[in-house]
Amino acid sequence: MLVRNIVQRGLCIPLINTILGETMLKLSKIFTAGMLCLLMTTIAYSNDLDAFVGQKGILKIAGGTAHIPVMKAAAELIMTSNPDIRITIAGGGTGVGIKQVGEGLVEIGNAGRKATDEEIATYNLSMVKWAIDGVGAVVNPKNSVTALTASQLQDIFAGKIVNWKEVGGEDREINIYDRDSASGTREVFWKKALNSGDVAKKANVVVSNGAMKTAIAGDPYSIGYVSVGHIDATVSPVALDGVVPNLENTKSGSYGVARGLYSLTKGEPAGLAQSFLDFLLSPTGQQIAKDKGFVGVK
Amino acid sequence: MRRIIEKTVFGVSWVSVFLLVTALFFMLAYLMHRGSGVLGKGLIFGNVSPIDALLLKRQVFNGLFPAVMGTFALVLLAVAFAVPVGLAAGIYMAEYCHGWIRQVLTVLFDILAGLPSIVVGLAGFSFTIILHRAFPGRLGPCLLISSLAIGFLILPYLIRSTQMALESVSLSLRLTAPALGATRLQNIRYVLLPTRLPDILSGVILAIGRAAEDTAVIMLTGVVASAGLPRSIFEQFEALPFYIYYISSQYTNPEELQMGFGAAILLLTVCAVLFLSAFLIEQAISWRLRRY
Amino acid sequence: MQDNTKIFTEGVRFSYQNKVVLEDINLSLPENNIIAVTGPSGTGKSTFLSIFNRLWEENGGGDCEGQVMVRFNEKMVNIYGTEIPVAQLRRLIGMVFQAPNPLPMTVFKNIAFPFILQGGMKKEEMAEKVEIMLRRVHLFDEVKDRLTSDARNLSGGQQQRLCIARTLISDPEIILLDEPTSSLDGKACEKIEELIRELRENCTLLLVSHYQDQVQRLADQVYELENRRLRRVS
Amino acid sequence: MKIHSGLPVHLFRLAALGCGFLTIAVFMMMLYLGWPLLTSGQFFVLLSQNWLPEQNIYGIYPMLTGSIAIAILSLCLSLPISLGTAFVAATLAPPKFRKLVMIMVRFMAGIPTVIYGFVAVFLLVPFMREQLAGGSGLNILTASLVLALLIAPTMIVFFVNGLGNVDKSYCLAVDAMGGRPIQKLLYLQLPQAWPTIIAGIIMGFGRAMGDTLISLMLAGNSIAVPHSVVDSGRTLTAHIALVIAADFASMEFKSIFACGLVLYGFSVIVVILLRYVTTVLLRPQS
Repeated sequence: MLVRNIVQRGLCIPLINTILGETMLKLSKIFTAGMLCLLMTTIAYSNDLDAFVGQKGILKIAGGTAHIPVMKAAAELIMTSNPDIRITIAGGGTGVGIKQVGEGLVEIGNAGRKATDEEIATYNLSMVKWAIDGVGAVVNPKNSVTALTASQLQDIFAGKIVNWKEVGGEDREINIYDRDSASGTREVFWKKALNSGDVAKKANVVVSNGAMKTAIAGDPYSIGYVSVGHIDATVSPVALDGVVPNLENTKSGSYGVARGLYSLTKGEPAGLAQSFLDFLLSPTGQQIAKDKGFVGVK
Repeated sequence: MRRIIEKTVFGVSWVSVFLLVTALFFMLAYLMHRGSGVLGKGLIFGNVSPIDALLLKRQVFNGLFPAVMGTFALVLLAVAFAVPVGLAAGIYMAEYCHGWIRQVLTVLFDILAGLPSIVVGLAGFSFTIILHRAFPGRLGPCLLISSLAIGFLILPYLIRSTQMALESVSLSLRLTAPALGATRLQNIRYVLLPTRLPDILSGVILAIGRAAEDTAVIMLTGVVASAGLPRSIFEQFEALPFYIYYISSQYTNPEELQMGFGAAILLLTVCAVLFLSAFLIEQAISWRLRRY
Repeated sequence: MQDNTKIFTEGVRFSYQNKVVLEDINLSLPENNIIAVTGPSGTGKSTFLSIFNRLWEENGGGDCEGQVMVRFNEKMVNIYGTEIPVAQLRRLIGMVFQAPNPLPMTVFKNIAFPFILQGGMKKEEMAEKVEIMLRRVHLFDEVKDRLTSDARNLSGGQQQRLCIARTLISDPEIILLDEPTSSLDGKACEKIEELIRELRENCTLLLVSHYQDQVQRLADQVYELENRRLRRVS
Repeated sequence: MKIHSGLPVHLFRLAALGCGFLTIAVFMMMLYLGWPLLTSGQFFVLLSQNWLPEQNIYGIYPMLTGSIAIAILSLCLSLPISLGTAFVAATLAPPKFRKLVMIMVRFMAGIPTVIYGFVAVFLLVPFMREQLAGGSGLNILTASLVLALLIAPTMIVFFVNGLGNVDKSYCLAVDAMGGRPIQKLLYLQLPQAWPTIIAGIIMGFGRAMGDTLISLMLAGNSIAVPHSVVDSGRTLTAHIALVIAADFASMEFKSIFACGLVLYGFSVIVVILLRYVTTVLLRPQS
């Protein structure tokens, strides 16, 4: 299987990337991001997929948008190795993930936060954490402000600080970007960075990490927040109380605005769902999570 | 004074046309400019050969094939549900329905035609919830629910175009077959429907366009970001318009965005082709009407 | 009522949307005659004809009272009763309209249409009858090569003769003619008139026309429609 | 009428009555699912309250204002252009060109909504942000501009029909008196066609209220009550799409049925208005 993929998808790029290692991988992600799926195929340890041999059926996944890129990549690997398996992935946010898995509409629900005890009890959910995701405030790269204190950040989002000059920037109004309330990213940022404070009603609401990045990248006087894995050259991270939100700081725990990425099943996972969750925790699955900008748990 | 008003209206009118043309031109030009680079078989089939993809030998992950097939299946199912019902209801309205029932139904169909598609989507979603409560674990949002909802969405267009087509048959032609001993049903079967088939067909084509482009309905009833090819009507599916919407907000890299533009061109082409065929049929009708 | 009475009406009154169009229609018409009805346009001549094949029922809004009897098989039959189904009635009482109204199909199918409606007839038998009818309306030589082309491609006069052939194919006993020549030119008109004269041999014809000369040439009896009533002129 | 028997006819009737029944069923279904909200007498409170889920207040007043603001603004932007184009397409231009304009208009009606939105996200939004309104570029004006383009074809088709329905003999009379097209338009066609023009406006307004994607993609979706055209806003339709994500059992979720009911009620009003305009006002002319 592996050999066939290498032969079919071209030998050179994967080889070069394996040789040059992770730094190159990151660079190439920016330049040849479209090839990403190819890389993943080649780094798959074929035995991680063994669990799927002989299985068939359909696995429905819904929930957190942050999870989608990892889910898609994993699904592609699994579906390529075993065409009898079908995996559908929908977004919708953490709220949808928990609710739909609880109602039995999907087999796996993705959540960007721990399910509450009440939710677990109501629906008899079981939960697997397979990656950690930091959520960092971001501004446009043209913005000179690169660090804020927690209270400044809270005041900005509450609409008490309305001009960048109050925090050492230009004399321009601050445009706030928020996520819709079903977002797990929003939940963790709101709880841990904004200390569950108010968010100004005039905040623009965008529907995903990608949309947030696009919006911030296009608006020089904006502030918003994204998963640290999504931070790239198009947006600039804002250090919170002196700690820059990035993968290293999230991994080490020094950057506290972080959350686990969870996948939930109703009852103990079984069948395909179990194999899928095992796969996420396997070396291949963990590598995918890293490639997509998250911190692995293993 | 009158002269000035006349001149102003004249000027403003032509400026409006110019504005509209400019807007349309900019839109199309921008789409082509951004998207023309990805046009090709790679856009649809990714790195899988088209034959392998079409024969379902290999799955396409980095092309639009699943979304295209999803939309195709959706439209096909929706049309299969809606066309028989729409035609039948249209025939009933035009040929059999009188009195207060006709009044009530006309108002209801007008309301149906005016319902925002998100409301139809919400109805489909509510229906799913109710079904789900009645039969736990059996049915969730899926291709079947989506196509039923889309079918419901295009019903009023089908009813109305059928009804109008039949009602526009001239009285003399309408009475010909009955005068020869035809029953009402025979008149419909042998004369009214065949004479007006092109009108009905162009109505169906426009309804197909509507089914292919709608996003709000499927958003609530079963479309997902990633599903692969649709294989069963009880599965979730991908669709072109939703893909475009999804990409516009969730794209993570320039290549994905390029694909979004490619998908937009593709969907536009599909709709343009549908529009063109409906238009040509209408032209053929008016040409024939001039002749006879 | 005499033995040769074909059509008999008594106290017929027709109203459309509660407005009286015809009233006090009492007729006794002999068979194998041409009976003409004249009168200014818009006085309800076409409506008068539609009483006899119940065609007004297709439009809605009309109402017909009184008795309308027609002799079929030596027996007077109330055409609004249950003795005779509407479809059969309309085959026995054919109608030719003011403007030629070929159906949107081939010449052949147009003429065979009544058979198609009834169903169960073999193609060869149909072809035979179609040819007989075409010859009877003197159209066969003109259209024999065009039987499979669209009937709407024929000339106006040809179309009208086609429509007459289509009516004749179900062997009607009465033919209602609603200004059958008014949309045709002189030459075509003459041919139709000639045909009508020939038809008198086997049929009773009710002819509505506002051409006095045509009525003079053709009719055995002439009625005039005036103030919603029919008046015998000659 | 009397010849109604036969299975096909029963099927036709079943289809028509079924469709009519479904239309009512949609309303009933939303009523049923939103019932807990309605029985507690909160429906009208909902219409006047803000959206503050953190405080358990699920009012849809901001979305109501957002919907109405966007619909009215897009109508104001679209009306002059649609009227002007209709004038050209009905009278002012030479016949060949008229046909061309109508083909373009009909084609525009066939362009998928999502494509209007998609192009606007990458073309109009940056322009709005950098040149006009500042901020995110996602605001009521952006959405209204695109929506204006979207509803224009609907209105133009109505207008052209209305203007073209004027009796040909009147038009010939004006032509014979040496009236120029613009005079024919202003003094003959326009006074005769105004009920149809009003019908077109109502239709356009209905479409603008009912559109989901344009406002979802372009209006910014903030839950504040908008105060200016460059404020971000959220429409009822976009609100349904955004909240469908939430907990099925929550009040938050139930409130979207309130939105659905409001939108349904709005469609009914549009239909009633249209019928009034086309039957009562148009009757003397036709």
